[in-house]
Amino acid sequence: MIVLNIDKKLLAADGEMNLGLNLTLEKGQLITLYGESGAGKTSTLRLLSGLMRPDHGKIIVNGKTWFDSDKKIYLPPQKRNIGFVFQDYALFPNMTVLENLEFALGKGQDKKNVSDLIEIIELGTLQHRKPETLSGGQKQRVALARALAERPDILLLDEPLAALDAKIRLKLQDYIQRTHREFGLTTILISHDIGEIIKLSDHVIFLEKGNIIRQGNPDELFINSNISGKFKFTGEILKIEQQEIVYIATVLIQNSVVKVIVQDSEVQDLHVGNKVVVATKAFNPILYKIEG
Amino acid sequence: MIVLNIDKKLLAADGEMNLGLNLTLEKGQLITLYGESGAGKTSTLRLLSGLMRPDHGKIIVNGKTWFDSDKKIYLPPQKRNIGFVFQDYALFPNMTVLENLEFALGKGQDKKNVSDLIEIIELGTLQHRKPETLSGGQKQRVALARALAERPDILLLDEPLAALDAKIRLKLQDYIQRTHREFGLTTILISHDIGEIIKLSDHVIFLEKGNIIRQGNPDELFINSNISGKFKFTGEILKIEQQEIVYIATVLIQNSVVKVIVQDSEVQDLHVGNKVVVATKAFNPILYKIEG
Amino acid sequence: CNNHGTSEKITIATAANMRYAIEDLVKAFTKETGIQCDLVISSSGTLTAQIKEGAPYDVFISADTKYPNDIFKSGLAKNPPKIYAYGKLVLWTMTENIVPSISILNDDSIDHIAIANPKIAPYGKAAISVLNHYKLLDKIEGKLVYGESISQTNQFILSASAELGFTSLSVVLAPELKEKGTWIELENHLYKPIAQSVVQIAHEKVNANSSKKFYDFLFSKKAKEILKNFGYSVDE
Amino acid sequence: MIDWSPLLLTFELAAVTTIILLVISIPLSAWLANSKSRLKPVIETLVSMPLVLPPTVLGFYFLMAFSPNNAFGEWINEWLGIKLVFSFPGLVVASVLYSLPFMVHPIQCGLSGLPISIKEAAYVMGKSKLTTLFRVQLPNIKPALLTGIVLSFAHTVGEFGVVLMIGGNIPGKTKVASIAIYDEVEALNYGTANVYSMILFAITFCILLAVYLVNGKHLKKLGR
Amino acid sequence: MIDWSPLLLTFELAAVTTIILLVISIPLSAWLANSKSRLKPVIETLVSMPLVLPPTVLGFYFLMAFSPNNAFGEWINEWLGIKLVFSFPGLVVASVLYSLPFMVHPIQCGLSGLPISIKEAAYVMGKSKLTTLFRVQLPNIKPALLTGIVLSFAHTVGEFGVVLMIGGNIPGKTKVASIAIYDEVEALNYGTANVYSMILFAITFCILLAVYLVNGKHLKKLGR
Ligand SMILES: Nc1ncnc2c1ncn2[C@@H]1O[C@H](COP(=O)(O)OP(=O)(O)OP(=O)(O)O)[C@@H](O)[C@H]1O
Ligand SMILES: Nc1ncnc2c1ncn2[C@@H]1O[C@H](COP(=O)(O)OP(=O)(O)OP(=O)(O)O)[C@@H](O)[C@H]1O
Ligand SMILES: [Mg+2]
Ligand SMILES: [Mg+2]
Repeated sequence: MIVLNIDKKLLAADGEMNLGLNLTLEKGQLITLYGESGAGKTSTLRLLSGLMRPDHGKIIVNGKTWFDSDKKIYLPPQKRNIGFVFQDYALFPNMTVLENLEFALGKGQDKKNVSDLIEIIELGTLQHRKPETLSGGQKQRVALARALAERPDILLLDEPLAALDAKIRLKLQDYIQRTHREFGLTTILISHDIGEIIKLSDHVIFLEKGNIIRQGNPDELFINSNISGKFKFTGEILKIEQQEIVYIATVLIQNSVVKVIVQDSEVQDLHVGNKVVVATKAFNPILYKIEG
Repeated sequence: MIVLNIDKKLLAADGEMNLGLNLTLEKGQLITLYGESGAGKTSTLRLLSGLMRPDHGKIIVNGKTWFDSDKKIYLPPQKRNIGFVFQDYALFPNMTVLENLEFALGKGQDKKNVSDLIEIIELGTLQHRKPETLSGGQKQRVALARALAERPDILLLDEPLAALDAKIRLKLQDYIQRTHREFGLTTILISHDIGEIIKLSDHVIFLEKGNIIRQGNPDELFINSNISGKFKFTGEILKIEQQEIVYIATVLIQNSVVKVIVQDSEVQDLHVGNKVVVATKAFNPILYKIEG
Repeated sequence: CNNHGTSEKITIATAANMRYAIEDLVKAFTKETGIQCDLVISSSGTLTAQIKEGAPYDVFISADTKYPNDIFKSGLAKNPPKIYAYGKLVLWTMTENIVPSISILNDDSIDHIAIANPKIAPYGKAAISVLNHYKLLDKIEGKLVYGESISQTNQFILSASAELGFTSLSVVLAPELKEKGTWIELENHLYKPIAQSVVQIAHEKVNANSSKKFYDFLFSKKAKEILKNFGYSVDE
Repeated sequence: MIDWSPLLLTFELAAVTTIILLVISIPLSAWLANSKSRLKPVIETLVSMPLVLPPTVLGFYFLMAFSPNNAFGEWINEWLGIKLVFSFPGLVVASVLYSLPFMVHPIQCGLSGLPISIKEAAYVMGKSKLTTLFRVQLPNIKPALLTGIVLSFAHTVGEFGVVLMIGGNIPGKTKVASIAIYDEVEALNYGTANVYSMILFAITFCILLAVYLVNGKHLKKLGR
Repeated sequence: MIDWSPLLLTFELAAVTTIILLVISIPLSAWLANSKSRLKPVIETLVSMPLVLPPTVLGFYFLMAFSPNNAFGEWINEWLGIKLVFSFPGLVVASVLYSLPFMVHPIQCGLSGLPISIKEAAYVMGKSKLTTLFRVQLPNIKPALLTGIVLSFAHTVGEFGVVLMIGGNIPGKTKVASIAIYDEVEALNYGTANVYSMILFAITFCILLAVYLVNGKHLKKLGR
């Protein structure tokens, strides 16, 4: 369990901003921080990892005090078993991809972890290249793998998938989810992608100007009504066309496009670009196997 | 009109990769480059802007030759009236936000552009700050505004919105679209977000391993090819149980679990872990809007 | 120095102006006694400072009397400084169409005249006396350039950066330089005699016996002959 | 009794030398930082070479080269009307050559450490290489510039061998503080030498400290 | 006719000095690059101060300090059994102090130019400050290290005033090449001086050129 109760003055867009966090995060959960640019998401991760020192308050992780301004306890980042994927990747330019990952291993950890990871992020043929010549997305994959290599208790991800294309993004989402579960990690993710958030997270925290304005499970927070029925997907409205008295909304879900009939009364509220949930009550699916 | 007909050897993941582009882009269009990480999208923008020199070929923009390996013509980047938003922002650390924008102005250009832009990207209160203290998203907004400040003919955007939250992202999409139209820009965008691509672009180019594998308008490419009037999703089989004469397959699609009845004849071919497509003919979906 | 198969060895600290004569002196000494010598050639000021901080030198041959005196006063010398030779001052030029003379110093064609720094080098002090005697100092002061030592003054003259310069007779008589340029000797009475003295250093490790031998050798007939060859005058 | 003119001359020499070095080193370093030429390592090496000769010997070679008896010295004298031996301009030229590596190497190192995209962003904006260098690249390598300036300045203040050789120790013209101090030490006037040293030390200390303080504040403002 | 021992001694001195300087400067520069202490500008300034005194005068002060007549010299002599005056160790100590700024400033400048996140990434991985410094930070500032090494090495090769004073010009022990050349020039043996200079020049040129070539290749491999 992570108990955060801290304050930190930041220099925000409009003068000083107080980042005030009072949070209890359950062990093993995948928590997402959501909020506008400049809300304090990155700063929250830095405070938790020890890279930024709170002005006052307490951080207690699994019963151990990491920070306590009263007792003058301040565990340095080295002592906090944390994996961190930085917004700017922060790969070590002097090391190849493989060396970056191997360097992250703790003492006595198995090098096999690393070769598994390299396979999973599909960078096998790049493993002896230096980060400088990699594309943005390749770099981001390396950064993610490196943070996982050290098998941390807590994984902090600062928009780890922002620069990735849909295919590799889905793959890495799966991988994050799998690692998160397999290793019993507590993961804190920063993401702007609502689909991704709903897919991955157990708990979402809304930050606004340094304050937590709402939190809860993603369904509660992002979907107005609680949807009954099992089958639901998040998507985005691409087009709304009027056809006689009804409207037809074209919705993008994953890579598929669905056309949904929308009533006149509902259409007022819907605009192109809106995120929506597509759900259904009656549904008779058929399976087709994918070859390959 | 932009005519690109060039070759460039790149050091790709699996040895050398030839980036071979043979393209004609219409003036005033908004073109999106789409493709996997490492496909050569960023390199294409660098070749067009003159930051990377093609091995051979031609680049002709609005009748003017920018590059011609036979005639040994190579217009330097300074002479190409281009706006570029870099993947790593490339803001000037020594200048404030305002100074970054003002520096981008050409000779005799109006400073009013700059104040308009600052308002639009909502960084008014940040304008006297240095880039170092801005959040990732704030930086990206500044980079976008800076590229627009110089009123280029061609605007190159290397994933300009990747780090933004949904709200500001929508706003900036609108702004890109508006500027693109108002100034008659030819815009080339790199994006991984299909919704964004469909919303913004007139023309999409699919790159794979340095080659153009498909191009056309986004509807053609993303919608028609995927849709067959049916609703279908890819998923993964989690479990197959026998119930009397039928089998029930539990399939994971995104985050949802669906139970599908499978016939005896079909089950031979299906195993746990198989990728499958779940489709249906009769489907009455309902839309729920997501707040956020 | 040369190899004579004996382990005895002394270190002789020598002022820059004695560098030509000392080599011949040491050769003759080693031939006579079999004692080898290491030479350390530097400015008198430097050598004095080093000796005071325990430099392993056995004999100090200075270009004047001031520095040996200082060492003696500090209790580092075995005996008071003793004059072994008097130096002579010459006016030297490398420029072909100049005939060195006192009168030419005031000529407009002469831009620079090199002298050793009168504050620290005896030959510089002597040169100033000569100029004062001819009442030239005020007129030509602007032309003077100062070498830190007699060696540096020589370099100003040899490179012809300074058209003329005052140096020691021992320099222009040195075998390497005999054919170079033209010079005149200045009359002895125009400056105070340049008395050069020597002291024997007293420190724990000193090679007392050998250094005494060298000290005595310096006043031998043989040594005086060598010194005379190099243009020094000696008490006889 | 302290003669202030050597001290004034020293700081004048150090300031002039540092400014000229900046002017020369900026284009040279920029070329070195960008170049992929085969000549680059050779030039990099040559820049450091004046350092490996003892200063007085280097000074002697300069003396030979600058002497009006010599083709080069004569040429300078006739065409520019500058006499380089035993004159302040000569001191400046010699000091510049001698301290060149202290300015060039740090600036080059700073420039090549900047992310390439920053330079590229300016080029794409239509800014010339020159504008980019002065408005974007140099302002972002202030610590490197500072290192170059401090090393060159301090080194010129303490320079002695070269200056002595080429300058001829003429009071008020080429007799800088380092020579004055040396003179006093040689003359065994340790007291006066100490006073000179202390003054030289104190003034330079204040100058450099001020530079570092301003620099420190500047960085703090940046939030570093 | 050439006596090689001064040349050998020179390169030995330059190599030993450079290595010791590296060992000292790395922690000092790392501290300076990180520190927000008020003392920082003072230390930065102090590091450069030995430069501002003429080398012979600095040598004179070292001579006084190291002399066994003095508390410090006596202490070193008694406790470590090292005699610093007129000995090779003394030359090394003096050269190290004198060339300190040429090593410290470039390394500090290189370290403070690295993006902070690289260091932070290593800390979060549980790597100590030391491991981070040696495995991550230093390997990424090779050009700065190179600048420091080249400047220190070349400067020590040419060093003369300090070495002459503290070393006493004892053949085979403290008579380095710079002094030997100086001697020959003083003796007006320009021929021999030229030969010595050429050899010193050529060897140093080759060493530095090799360093720059290796460095250039290395950078090319990185795709820069
Ligand atoms: N300077 C370079 N020289 C040689 N090869 C390079 C260079 N820069 C990048 N590459 C290689 O070219 C390929 C294409 O890179 P590019 O940056 O264009 O990819 P991208 O499509 O933008 O990918 P991403 O979506 O990950 O940013 C990659 O395999 C990369 O390693
Ligand atoms: N070192 C710092 N000192 C003071 N203020 C800072 C510092 N770093 C960032 N800030 C400010 O704190 C605020 C929050 O920044 P933070 O990086 O946490 O935002 P964010 O929520 O991650 O935004 P984004 O989505 O754009 O990355 C911003 O206004 C930023 O300017
Ligand atoms: Mg952030
Ligand atoms: Mg890219």
